[in-house]
Amino acid sequence: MTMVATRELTMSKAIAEAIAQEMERDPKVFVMGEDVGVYGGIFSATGGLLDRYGEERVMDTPISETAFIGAATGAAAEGMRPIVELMFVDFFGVCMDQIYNHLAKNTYMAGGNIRLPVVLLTGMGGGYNDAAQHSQCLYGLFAHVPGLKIVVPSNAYDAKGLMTSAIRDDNPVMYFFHKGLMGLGWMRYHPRSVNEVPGEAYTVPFGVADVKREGKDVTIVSLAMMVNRALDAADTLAAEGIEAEVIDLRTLVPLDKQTVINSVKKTHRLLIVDEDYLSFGMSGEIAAIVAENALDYLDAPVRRLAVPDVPIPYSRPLENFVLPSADAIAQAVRELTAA
Amino acid sequence: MTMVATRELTMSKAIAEAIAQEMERDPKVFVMGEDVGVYGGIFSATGGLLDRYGEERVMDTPISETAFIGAATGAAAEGMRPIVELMFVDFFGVCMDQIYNHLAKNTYMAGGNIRLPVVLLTGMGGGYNDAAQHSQCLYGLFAHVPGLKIVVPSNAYDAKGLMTSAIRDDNPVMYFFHKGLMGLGWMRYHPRSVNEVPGEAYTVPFGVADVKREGKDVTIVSLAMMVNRALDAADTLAAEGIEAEVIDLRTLVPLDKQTVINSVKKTHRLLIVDEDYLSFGMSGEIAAIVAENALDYLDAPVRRLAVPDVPIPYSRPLENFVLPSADAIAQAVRELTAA
Amino acid sequence: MELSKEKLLEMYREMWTIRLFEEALAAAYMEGKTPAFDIGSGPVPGEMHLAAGQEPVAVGTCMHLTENDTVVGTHRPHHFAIAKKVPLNALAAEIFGKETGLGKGKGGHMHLFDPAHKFSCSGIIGASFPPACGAALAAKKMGKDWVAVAFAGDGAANQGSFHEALNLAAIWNLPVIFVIEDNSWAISVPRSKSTAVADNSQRAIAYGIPGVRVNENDVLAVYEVVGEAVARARRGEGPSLIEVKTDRYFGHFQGDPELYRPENEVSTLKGGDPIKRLGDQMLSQGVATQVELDAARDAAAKDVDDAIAYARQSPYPAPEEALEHVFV
Amino acid sequence: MELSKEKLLEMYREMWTIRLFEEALAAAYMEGKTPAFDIGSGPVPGEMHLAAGQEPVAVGTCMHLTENDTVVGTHRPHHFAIAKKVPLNALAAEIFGKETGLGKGKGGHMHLFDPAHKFSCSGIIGASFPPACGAALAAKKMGKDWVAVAFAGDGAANQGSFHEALNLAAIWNLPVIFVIEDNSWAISVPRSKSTAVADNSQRAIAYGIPGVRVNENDVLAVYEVVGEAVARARRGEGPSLIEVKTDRYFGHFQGDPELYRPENEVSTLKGGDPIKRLGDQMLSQGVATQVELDAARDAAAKDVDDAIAYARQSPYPAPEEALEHVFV
Ligand SMILES: Cc1ncc(C[n+]2csc(CCOP(=O)(O)OP(=O)(O)O)c2C)c(N)n1
Ligand SMILES: Cc1ncc(C[n+]2csc(CCOP(=O)(O)OP(=O)(O)O)c2C)c(N)n1
Ligand SMILES: [Mg+2]
Ligand SMILES: [Mg+2]
Repeated sequence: MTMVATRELTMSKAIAEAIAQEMERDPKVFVMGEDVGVYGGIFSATGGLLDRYGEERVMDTPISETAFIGAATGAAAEGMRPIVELMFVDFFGVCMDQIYNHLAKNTYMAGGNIRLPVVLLTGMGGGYNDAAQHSQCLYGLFAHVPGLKIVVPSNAYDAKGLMTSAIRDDNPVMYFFHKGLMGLGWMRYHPRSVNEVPGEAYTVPFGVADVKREGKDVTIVSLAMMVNRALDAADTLAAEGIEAEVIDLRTLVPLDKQTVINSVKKTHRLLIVDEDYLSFGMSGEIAAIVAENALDYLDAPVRRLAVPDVPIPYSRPLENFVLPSADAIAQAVRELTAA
Repeated sequence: MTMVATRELTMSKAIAEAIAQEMERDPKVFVMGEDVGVYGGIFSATGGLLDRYGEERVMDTPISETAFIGAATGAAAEGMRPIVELMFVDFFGVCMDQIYNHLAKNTYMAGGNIRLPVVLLTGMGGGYNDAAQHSQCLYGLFAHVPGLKIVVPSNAYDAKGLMTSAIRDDNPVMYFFHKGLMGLGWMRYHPRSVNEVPGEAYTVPFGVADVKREGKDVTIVSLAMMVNRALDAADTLAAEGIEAEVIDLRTLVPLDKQTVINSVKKTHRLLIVDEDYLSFGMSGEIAAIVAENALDYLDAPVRRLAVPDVPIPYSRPLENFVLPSADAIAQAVRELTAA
Repeated sequence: MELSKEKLLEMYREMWTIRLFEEALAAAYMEGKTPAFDIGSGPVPGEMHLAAGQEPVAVGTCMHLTENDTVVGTHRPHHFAIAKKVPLNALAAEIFGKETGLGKGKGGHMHLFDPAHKFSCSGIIGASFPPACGAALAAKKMGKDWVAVAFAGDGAANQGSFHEALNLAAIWNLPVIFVIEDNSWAISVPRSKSTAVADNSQRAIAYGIPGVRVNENDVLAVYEVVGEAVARARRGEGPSLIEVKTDRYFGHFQGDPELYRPENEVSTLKGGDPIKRLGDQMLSQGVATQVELDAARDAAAKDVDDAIAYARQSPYPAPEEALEHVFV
Repeated sequence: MELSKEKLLEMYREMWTIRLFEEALAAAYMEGKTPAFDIGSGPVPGEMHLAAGQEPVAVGTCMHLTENDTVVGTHRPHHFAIAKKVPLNALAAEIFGKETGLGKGKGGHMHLFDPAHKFSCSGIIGASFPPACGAALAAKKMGKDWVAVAFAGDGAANQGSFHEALNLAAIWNLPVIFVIEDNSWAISVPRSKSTAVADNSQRAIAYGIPGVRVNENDVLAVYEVVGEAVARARRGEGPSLIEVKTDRYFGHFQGDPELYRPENEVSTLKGGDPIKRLGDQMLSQGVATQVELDAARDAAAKDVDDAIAYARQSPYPAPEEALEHVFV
């Protein structure tokens, strides 16, 4: 592989590049999933890999998620390093047992005696009217059950470095990409997802949040698409004299609590923005961590903005109503700083 | 059915009685699941029903959870009222798609045009060394995804009344029973789970928490087994002069936020006790609700006691270490009230 | 099986309704998506799976059904919905995300629910099998001779739900017919790379039930084979598995670049178009005149035009309606 | 297939090891559970699924395997583990929840992992099929002639995972053998009420692979049939499905009241005990003497006694170890 200098990449290209570089480096790495071959992945996460590595290492599968995700676990136990794609995270229900009762738990149940280096790659997110079974995030659900590292990048640079870390990790890693951040030619994407990506392989460590923007007035904690919308909101707010600090958690497991706590100790106000369902998920967890660790620093009640516990509706006005927008984020911050 | 006076019942008998009374009342009610017939349910939730109602209405199934839970949805859409048992909630991974993408969402996706009166009955909980795949609670995960009412009783009286409500509800209800509260002849059970149960049918409404014990010093919020352990701890603490208020949420969806908020406004201290995994679950949600709605009333950081994000280990000392005990609850309260 | 002229004309017309509906949607779908294609733009956003070319399996099957029978469709559901007599206006309106749609705009193209006509579908592959068993179970419990049909793609026959549902239906002797539409593709994966048997109907042996493959994209052939299965089910003799060969004219979804597809595949397939085939048969057998065929087609075209117009004119739901209907 | 005296004696001995191990556990399990039975009490708590009577399927299969071959077992896993040569001491210690156990006490009886002997299992029905495909896939990718065996109960053959895995194995031509142990029960549900075919090996037709049923609980019959399947897999000719009739002597789990079971079923089954059967065959064919058979049994008994003693004497893990090993 020729090393190229840093250039702007879309998130899908960054992910595919990380996979290609690790496939080059380690013959044990291979890719399985529906339409990952000729099609290059429905969201282009595996674009170009088939041409380069052939059908032996880039395998299209039947629509049998339980079988092929379970097979990834079995192959990993033998020393392989599978990357397996679950096309949409919304489909987890047909294969959750192999994910959470086996891939996630086997290492623990074996007393640490086996390693399962599997990357479970999956698409998430709404905003393009794909309705209730193709628009969810669900990372909160996977972060709830022990044994999976949970990665949720917001931009191409992080996406590549986190993917490299994921492939090199000896543990199961579930890697969520937001479809609306992939930079696809056929789906509007958030421009902040495209950024400078080094040509050579590099890692972004797990469990280290990124303070995307510093600010003194309020802390906004988020992930993926909502990080970018929070940054948009922060621009608007800055013009109004409100300085928001925007934290991109990047990984939910491990979770960088300290960066959140430190920020709240500085800003005294917390807004959590989540494209996942509101209740019993990520937003609650972050609020709880702050209520445990920085309660006395809070000058106003914690605020949460998330999907209001309804399935994602199809129709545009309905979907727009339930997904947090930059405007809604800005408005929540205004209310929070006024409190 | 002859009406009998109030008497002490175990939770399993109370559940089976509620089901029997509703089967009597409504010929559309029927029961499906593995070993629900001759065996009467592995945890006796359907004990005696086969004898009374026959194989047409109490149906043993193959080990095909996707098929028979999906069939419950299909039958409900035609006007039947199935009660379907998923033997252990831990097995949800083999059938989650039919539960959360269909049973839970179809009503919404249909714009409210269909009713799916299904009760999904399931066993949960640890404490008897059944290890990582047979000991989980997981109600937090189901409460996270919209479209399922989530019921988690702590005692026989509530169990019967909540089951009656569940069967009469026109929406999908997921009904969790803790195995260690069922009063089985072969598994130690918490004595508080056995209480007085009226002979006639009655309902306990959803979304109404029960203040099991009033107290002024600290609020303990919990569910199922942990309610009973919290009450044990409260007895111990009372002898030390600490008055704990113990709240049994009873249902997670709908959630009685107000009772929690009111209690914290009174006691100024909050401990959440959860037999589910700590992070991204029930304990976080309750903490968040309080941080949103009663922040200024808190005199000490919120505390959470839950399974510390590890799979449930098999060996007794390990399992005892991860499940909150009455002692651990009492100790957490002591620390909290000292803070 | 003897078919009256009326039935034949009805089939012909319905196939046209489906074809024209899909073509109208294909056009509407592109509105707002040029010059730059964005899946989320235009009057019909989101994924769009069209069934042009696959009319026979839907029409030949549903012609045997009454409004008491249940149909569960797939992610590619319009042909099934139309054949099951779901009102075209409410169907179109739902696909346009309108208040007047089947699900008030909440469901969208993959999630169509019409309880009055006992039609539903799902975007999850393989998800049709279990609820169809449930509908059949309900019919049995209620002592009715109603049947249920689960449609599924050839790709879906490799999902675990297929196996579980067929076994359950067989062991409980349920009045359900499983109909696999084999268009030889699952997105970009050809059937030969995903399915270990050449003929899915052979899988019936694994459940001790009848299995038949209809090897041509012909509505009359489908009608005949399904007729036996439906009659069997109504007589209380249990489930059947049927596979029907059919042809996907469009991409997997609209916007699919189809780089995986042999160049002339679609044009070759279109050479054996099933609507023309039925029309030609009716003409050659003297069952109908060209004028009658044209009238049927025109009626279909009018229905489709009306439905699309209705959908366009209908109002969007109010944003806050998003919060309603999680529960009834 | 010709079997040497040594192999036959090894089989005989292993079947005894399994039988005695299960009987020893049945006894240990009851310690601390009388007079009042409490599943969580005593040195061996939790559910306990024993495989006495089911020795032939495990021993007849694993006799063909080397330490490079993979076995994935079930919730009733001891016979498979023993036949796959998982060390008895660490196996017993895990079941007793001890630090010296295979999983340091974390896994327990349903979750036994021995990477050195390539053995694992799961408490989830049907969960063995997919990972066995993965092991076979890995062998293929590494260019080895290693095979993988997925064991499963007859009840498991109605899980979706069965279907998906067999199709995947067939389409990818994986060196994997699926072995169904048909003990005619899934807890209280008789096979006749759960499985739509009398012979699960017929389901092989649905995947175009060989399917054979061994109709007696006989280790030599199993050995012969599995031998062909293993040889086939090693030659790169792909997967096979085998069903073996076998007998469950104990309840589904210890403590099962077995009210569903015909009164004399177990005593009748025991009349055809497979260990005695093999012993009698060896005697009548003059392959071994009673003294040699007794010595094999005694050696097995000693191994079991030692293992149970080892398990009892081993220390429990420290409570805080519960927090370790979620990740490596
Ligand atoms: C469980 C699940 N896995 C994957 C998908 C993504 N997906 C949508 S359509 C499709 C192909 C379906 O093929 P087939 O069943 O043959 O139907 P066709 O599209 O050919 O009509 C796939 C893989 C899904 N919707 N659900
Ligand atoms: C997915 C799943 N469903 C249900 C169970 C509960 N369960 C444990 S063993 C068993 C019966 C299994 O029968 P079979 O596969 O024939 O094995 P056997 O017990 O007869 O050895 C059941 C239903 C489970 N463990 N996993
Ligand atoms: Mg297809
Ligand atoms: Mg069995």
